[in-house]
Amino acid sequence: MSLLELDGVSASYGHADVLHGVSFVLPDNGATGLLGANGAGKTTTLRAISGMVRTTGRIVFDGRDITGLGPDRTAALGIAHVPEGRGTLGQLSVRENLLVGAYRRRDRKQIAVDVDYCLDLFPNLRERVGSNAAALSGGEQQMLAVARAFMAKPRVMLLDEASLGLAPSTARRVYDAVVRLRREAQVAMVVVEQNANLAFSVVDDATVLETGRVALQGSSAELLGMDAVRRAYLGG
Amino acid sequence: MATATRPAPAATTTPPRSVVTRAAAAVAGLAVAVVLVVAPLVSSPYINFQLASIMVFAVALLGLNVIMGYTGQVSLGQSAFLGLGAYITAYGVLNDWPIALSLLLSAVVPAAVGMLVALAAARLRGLALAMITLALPIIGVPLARRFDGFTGGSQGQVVSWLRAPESLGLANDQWRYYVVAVIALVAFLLVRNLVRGRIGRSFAIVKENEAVALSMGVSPYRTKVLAFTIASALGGLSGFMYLAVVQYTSPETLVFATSINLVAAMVIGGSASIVGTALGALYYVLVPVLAGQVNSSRTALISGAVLLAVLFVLPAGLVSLPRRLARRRSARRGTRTAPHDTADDAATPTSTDGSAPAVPAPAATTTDQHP
Amino acid sequence: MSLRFGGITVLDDVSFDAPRGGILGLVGPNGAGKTSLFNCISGHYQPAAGSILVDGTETVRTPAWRMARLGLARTFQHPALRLDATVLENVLLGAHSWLPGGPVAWALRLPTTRRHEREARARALELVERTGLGWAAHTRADELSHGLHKGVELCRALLARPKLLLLDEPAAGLSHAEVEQLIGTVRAVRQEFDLTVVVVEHHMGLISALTDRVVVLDHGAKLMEGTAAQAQSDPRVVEAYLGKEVGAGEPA
Amino acid sequence: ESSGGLGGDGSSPGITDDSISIGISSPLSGPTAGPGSCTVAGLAAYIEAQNADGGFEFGDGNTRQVEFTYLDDVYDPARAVSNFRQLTDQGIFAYVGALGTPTNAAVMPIAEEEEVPQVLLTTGARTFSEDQEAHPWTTGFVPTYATEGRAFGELLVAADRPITVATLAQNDDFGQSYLDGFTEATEGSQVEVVASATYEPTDTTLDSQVTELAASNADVLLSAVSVTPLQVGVLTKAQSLGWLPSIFLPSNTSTPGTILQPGGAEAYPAVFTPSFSKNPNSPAFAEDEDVQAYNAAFEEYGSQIATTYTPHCTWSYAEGAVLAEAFAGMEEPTRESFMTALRSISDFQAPMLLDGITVDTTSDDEAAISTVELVRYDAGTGGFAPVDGF
Amino acid sequence: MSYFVQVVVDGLSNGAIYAALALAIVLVHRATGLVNFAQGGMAVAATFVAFALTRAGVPVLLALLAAVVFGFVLGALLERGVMRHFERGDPDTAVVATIALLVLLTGASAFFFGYEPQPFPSLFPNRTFEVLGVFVSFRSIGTILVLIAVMVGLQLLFRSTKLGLAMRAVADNPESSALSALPVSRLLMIGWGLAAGLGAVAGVLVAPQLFISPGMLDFVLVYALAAAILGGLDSPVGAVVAAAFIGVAENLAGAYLDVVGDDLKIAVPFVAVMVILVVRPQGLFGRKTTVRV
Ligand SMILES: Nc1ncnc2c1ncn2[C@@H]1O[C@H](COP(=O)(O)OP(=O)(O)OP(=O)(O)O)[C@@H](O)[C@H]1O
Ligand SMILES: Nc1ncnc2c1ncn2[C@@H]1O[C@H](COP(=O)(O)OP(=O)(O)OP(=O)(O)O)[C@@H](O)[C@H]1O
Ligand SMILES: [Mg+2]
Ligand SMILES: [Mg+2]
Repeated sequence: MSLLELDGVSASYGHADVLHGVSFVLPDNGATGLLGANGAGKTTTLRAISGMVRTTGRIVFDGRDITGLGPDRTAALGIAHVPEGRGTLGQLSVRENLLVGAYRRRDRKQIAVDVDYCLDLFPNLRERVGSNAAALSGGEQQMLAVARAFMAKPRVMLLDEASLGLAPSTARRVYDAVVRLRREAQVAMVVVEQNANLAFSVVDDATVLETGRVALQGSSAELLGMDAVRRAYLGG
Repeated sequence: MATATRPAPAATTTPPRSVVTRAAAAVAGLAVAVVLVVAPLVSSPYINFQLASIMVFAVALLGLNVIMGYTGQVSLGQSAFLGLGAYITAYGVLNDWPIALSLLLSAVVPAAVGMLVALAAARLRGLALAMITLALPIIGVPLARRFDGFTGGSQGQVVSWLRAPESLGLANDQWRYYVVAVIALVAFLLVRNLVRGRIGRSFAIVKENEAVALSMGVSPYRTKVLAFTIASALGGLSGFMYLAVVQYTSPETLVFATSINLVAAMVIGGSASIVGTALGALYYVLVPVLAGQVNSSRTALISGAVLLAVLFVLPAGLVSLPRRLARRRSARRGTRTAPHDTADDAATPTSTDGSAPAVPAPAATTTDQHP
Repeated sequence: MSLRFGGITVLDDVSFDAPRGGILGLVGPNGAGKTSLFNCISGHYQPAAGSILVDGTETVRTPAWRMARLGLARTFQHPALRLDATVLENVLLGAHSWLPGGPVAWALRLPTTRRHEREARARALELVERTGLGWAAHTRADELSHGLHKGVELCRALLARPKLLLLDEPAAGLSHAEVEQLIGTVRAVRQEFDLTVVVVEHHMGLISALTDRVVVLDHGAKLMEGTAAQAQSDPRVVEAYLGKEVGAGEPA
Repeated sequence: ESSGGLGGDGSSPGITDDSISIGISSPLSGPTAGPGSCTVAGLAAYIEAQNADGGFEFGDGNTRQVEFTYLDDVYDPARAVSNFRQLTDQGIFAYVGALGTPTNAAVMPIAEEEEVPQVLLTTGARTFSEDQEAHPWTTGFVPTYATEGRAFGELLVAADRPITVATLAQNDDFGQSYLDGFTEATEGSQVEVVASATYEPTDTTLDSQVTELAASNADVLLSAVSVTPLQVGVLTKAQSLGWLPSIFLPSNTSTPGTILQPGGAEAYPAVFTPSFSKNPNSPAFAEDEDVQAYNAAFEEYGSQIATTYTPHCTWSYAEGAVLAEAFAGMEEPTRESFMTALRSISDFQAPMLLDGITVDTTSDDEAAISTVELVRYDAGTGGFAPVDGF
Repeated sequence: MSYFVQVVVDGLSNGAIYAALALAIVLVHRATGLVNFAQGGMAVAATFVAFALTRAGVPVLLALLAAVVFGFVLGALLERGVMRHFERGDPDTAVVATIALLVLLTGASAFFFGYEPQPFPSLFPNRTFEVLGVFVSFRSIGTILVLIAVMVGLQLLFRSTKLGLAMRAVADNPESSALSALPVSRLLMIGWGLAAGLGAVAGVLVAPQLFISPGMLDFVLVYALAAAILGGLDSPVGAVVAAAFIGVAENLAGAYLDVVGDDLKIAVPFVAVMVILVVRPQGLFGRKTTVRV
């Protein structure tokens, strides 16, 4: 069963067409990676899924065509997007940010538990739980953005360079947590990650984008077997 | 080098203005210039009055655009400087100062006042600063009434001056038009130069991000003081021009409502745009006239509707009209399927995408421009 | 040097020294205070105590915008460009501190200001070409992806002709190949302009390749100072920063 | 050569054998739009009704239709000048009845220079009426504010006993003229001003001023307030402070329905106001022929322009009749002839003016209506009663 | 002494008028991040509905309720039909759009009801009572009580309800909020609706004193803006305190500072606001917005 399926998706900003017919399939509880150079269209692909850019083609989530639905609608269906860069609500406190993340949920008690879980996962955040998100360090804001997505209890997470600006150990911890989430809560994920080592440690398969088109697609093992891929992404 | 994975930019690219667009702009500019020189010779005093009024408010708007459009600091007090400039000029004329002195002081004194206010307030940003500028006309009106020896009190002052020199064979309205047109032209040229180079970039970065400004050697405080001083000077100058055209000044000249209307006209014309400023003045002067043509007892309804309609169609101002039309044309030529209606689904477009008209028309593809 | 916000101590008595012409790395876990340290040096923050000497002169009380004129330039962790302006316009801002002339000169477009402006433009274009962004010089910044913004920021800082360059996570969001290219660029400009560079980075590959020395911060205090190799093998650093699997995030 | 000059056939612009065009610019939006609209609506009502009735008889034997153009100036002098220029450009014959002191002041020099009649202005500022030698093309219509102030001063002086007065005046020409007139009349008498305050038309309430004045406990309050809600506020506030002086109100803010009743005027020993026009809404005048004609005309032609009533509606209606009178005296189709005719009306009983109030334009330093009748509010009838002394 | 107290009491009752509108400004700012110049226009339009109803014989209280409902719908519709178009663009354009709405609403009110101020019945008894030589009107007391209730309500809304949190999130960053499934457009509509409903309350409270006219709140808006900004723009308590301060300062200045006099007394609160803002840019009760480099 596929949870998320992109079929010939194209996207544009204003009049600049950026994606040209991108397709891939994310199985239930799967994890797929998107690779590509700067400007290849990784971010745009994720934005297309969550409905933040003009999109044509077909995006099917859980059997439902979600092409053209706005981000609030896709989020309500269970797609949590951790955006690139600062994705936090700057003038709200860390705790409030987490509560906003849980906006759709009704299970009050469990929310409190999950807030606690996030604060445990990121001790930095616990220290600054009352301060405005805008005051946090770059890495701390990134943690908060990830934690906020966790709070949504999504069915699929779209991680756009979730390790951006994180210390190596923290980045590791984030992906460990993601993997655990996948295992325990059956959360599927689409991972955009420049740190290919990290990426390949969590995804089953990956799509390589080049100028908005699919250049390569294959399982992690297949891709890692290719010299060109290793050179470009791993330097090996 | 990472040539293998380097993206071919899908982005649209605006090359430095091409020869064609430059030529087109030059021709258009020349045409406008000719019209502006010849028009008063063949028009009625009424038309000349309107043309001259456009010049007056263009300079007031130019000042507002420097502080608000280019530097990003909301000012709700421009009318106060306009009024001050007019009063100074009136005082000068009634006391037989040389006109050059009135002209100079009508800009310098408001500039000094503006600078003083800015020295105190320029550390603020956003609405706090707006609040302080708002207080200027609010306090200015009763002050103008109080010092009636200088201002003529609430009756105002009729100042009949600036008659056409006999030798020129021009009527008064023509002569006054040329005087204000020359002042406006000089002001526009100077500001145009200013906002293009080093100083203009410092304005822009203060608007965008004060922290970056600091790190690039731009003091936001000084920049704001400078911009505010220029804005006040231009406001004062427009007061001089106001008196030249209207020949009368009173506390009504500086009321708060005028400031608000100026802000609206600035945005309608095109913020941070020289051409937009001129278009804004056109709007400021002509829309009430048009509203009067339609129905004089419904002017508020009409001008509100026109204002809203223009904003709807051209959120980036009248100045974006050519770009908008060009986009229309290229969109029609293009083969892309129609994008779905985003206006209805406000949550859909991204923020950069939302201000759609600001995106320039796509130039030729540029995929091959890098190694 | 120390820095406090409200009750929080962000920097606690940190001292170090960046040798002229060298490249110093600054690493440490998130929230350790690296960016804040940069902010102190560049004058955006006022340290509660301590002193900062640039080229032998005390600069703690110097306003940030003067620092730029003293030869300091920096990039930001989160790229901050004018999105509605072209790449070239963004980069040109870097020339602000050395372009001569006040408002009057610029309003009058004196021949000298015009000459300087042309010169700045030429330099800017050259820098943009060198960093591989030449094709984008006339593209609006909001049409570029996140990774490219980093490059534009670097050009902007370089156009300021700094003596001291502070880079805050320049490699964040770059792919491996792009990091390699960045390393090359930084090395080259360092040589050419006789720059002193301080770089904050979580990308240990870049740190190893580029820096002569690293300072490790943790919770606002200096944990150690040494070469990149020393740092990576220091157990305290591994514990606080790198995580158990050393270099797990890095190419083996 | 100014447009006051003659046209090809010797006539002034804006007049033909069967039509004449007149224009007006008043505030039709913004804070002063209430009175502003009325100055247009009343005039329009008179003119259109007369047009429908066949037109206006002119002294040269022709009957003409009046083409009436009105523009909005939002009380902005620059706009008023623009409007005036537009109207003359469109070829109006005369500019009639405009409201607003600064706006008319800005227009006056142009009217004088271009020799366009700027007449029967609905403003009581002295500038437009005093010294008509100096500005022969401009005249006022309604009594000057000073006239009103003087009338009240005279009433107090006539009482011939010590009276203490508190004054509250708008901080502009309106308030100042009022006080000037009052002071002129009371100079050297036993009438003493013991407290005075001013206000800005933009103030939201005058409570503090009234509190200050109440502290004087004066016998009389001269409340030269021209803003309806503020005037009502004065009446209610003084009462609530337990201060019940005799009150004097200007003619433009003394309408029973909108001011006196809401303000609880019946609580005061006496409320005086100068009056010169009939209130069309007052039951006292329900049977009056003038009022019936006015109501019919206004309903038909004016109510689109002014939705709410102020006395300016009736004033400008009366103005229409004065205009007609001037037309009747016009022997040539020229502006000069019009001005001559307009300035030789005397003892003319215009419709809607109270009995005994007549129009006299022959004086060089007075508005067309230069007398007022002081009346006293009669809470019982909801109308006004004549005054026989203070 | 009682004169002094009377002057202060008068000032407070003026302050109540400013506070009423200031609260609505705060509400809309908190909910949308915008300063809304049309706030007064919406309030007046809704108050005119109440006016028409009371004229038709409906009791004031019922008319008030109807006006609130009308205001809510009007605000929500304007957001939906007009402001939505500008929410993602340049904020200056959005502010000018609110100016356009103000002009348009004023014109519309005038179209139906004319420009001249008309009396409006009071919700509270039109009487005064005397304490220790000071006269206080029931209307002022009633207005102040209602305002305090509204203020507390708003404070609770923003501080301790999920709706309030969501509204603040959307005002902070709509795009990021949408990613957490917040129904951004609906929340913005609710924000405008509530602000306009509150505007209706404000309008009905002050109309008996100011008389209803299309421009009734034009100048009050200036005071209200000053109060809202002085109070910190995001703080209901701040807005009310600042409004009271402005009202009292103005009256005291008029009464006791002879140089200032009645004409320039308006300068006193405005100069005070200027000075306070220079010292404390975030306003009396405002939280500093955190900006980091
Ligand atoms: N708002 C925009 N308007 C026009 N073009 C855009 C816009 N945003 C991005 N682009 C273009 O779209 C292309 C894809 O951008 P995208 O952000 O998806 O790249 P990416 O693969 O995520 O790159 P990075 O690794 O740098 O984040 C780029 O060429 C970029 O220039
Ligand atoms: N303006 C501020 N207000 C409040 N706290 C601040 C401010 N600036 C920094 N801090 C706090 O200081 C600490 C250090 O922040 P800093 O940005 O220097 O960290 P960093 O070392 O750069 O981390 P990262 O690697 O995540 O970027 C953080 O906990 C942050 O919340
Ligand atoms: Mg990206
Ligand atoms: Mg940092």
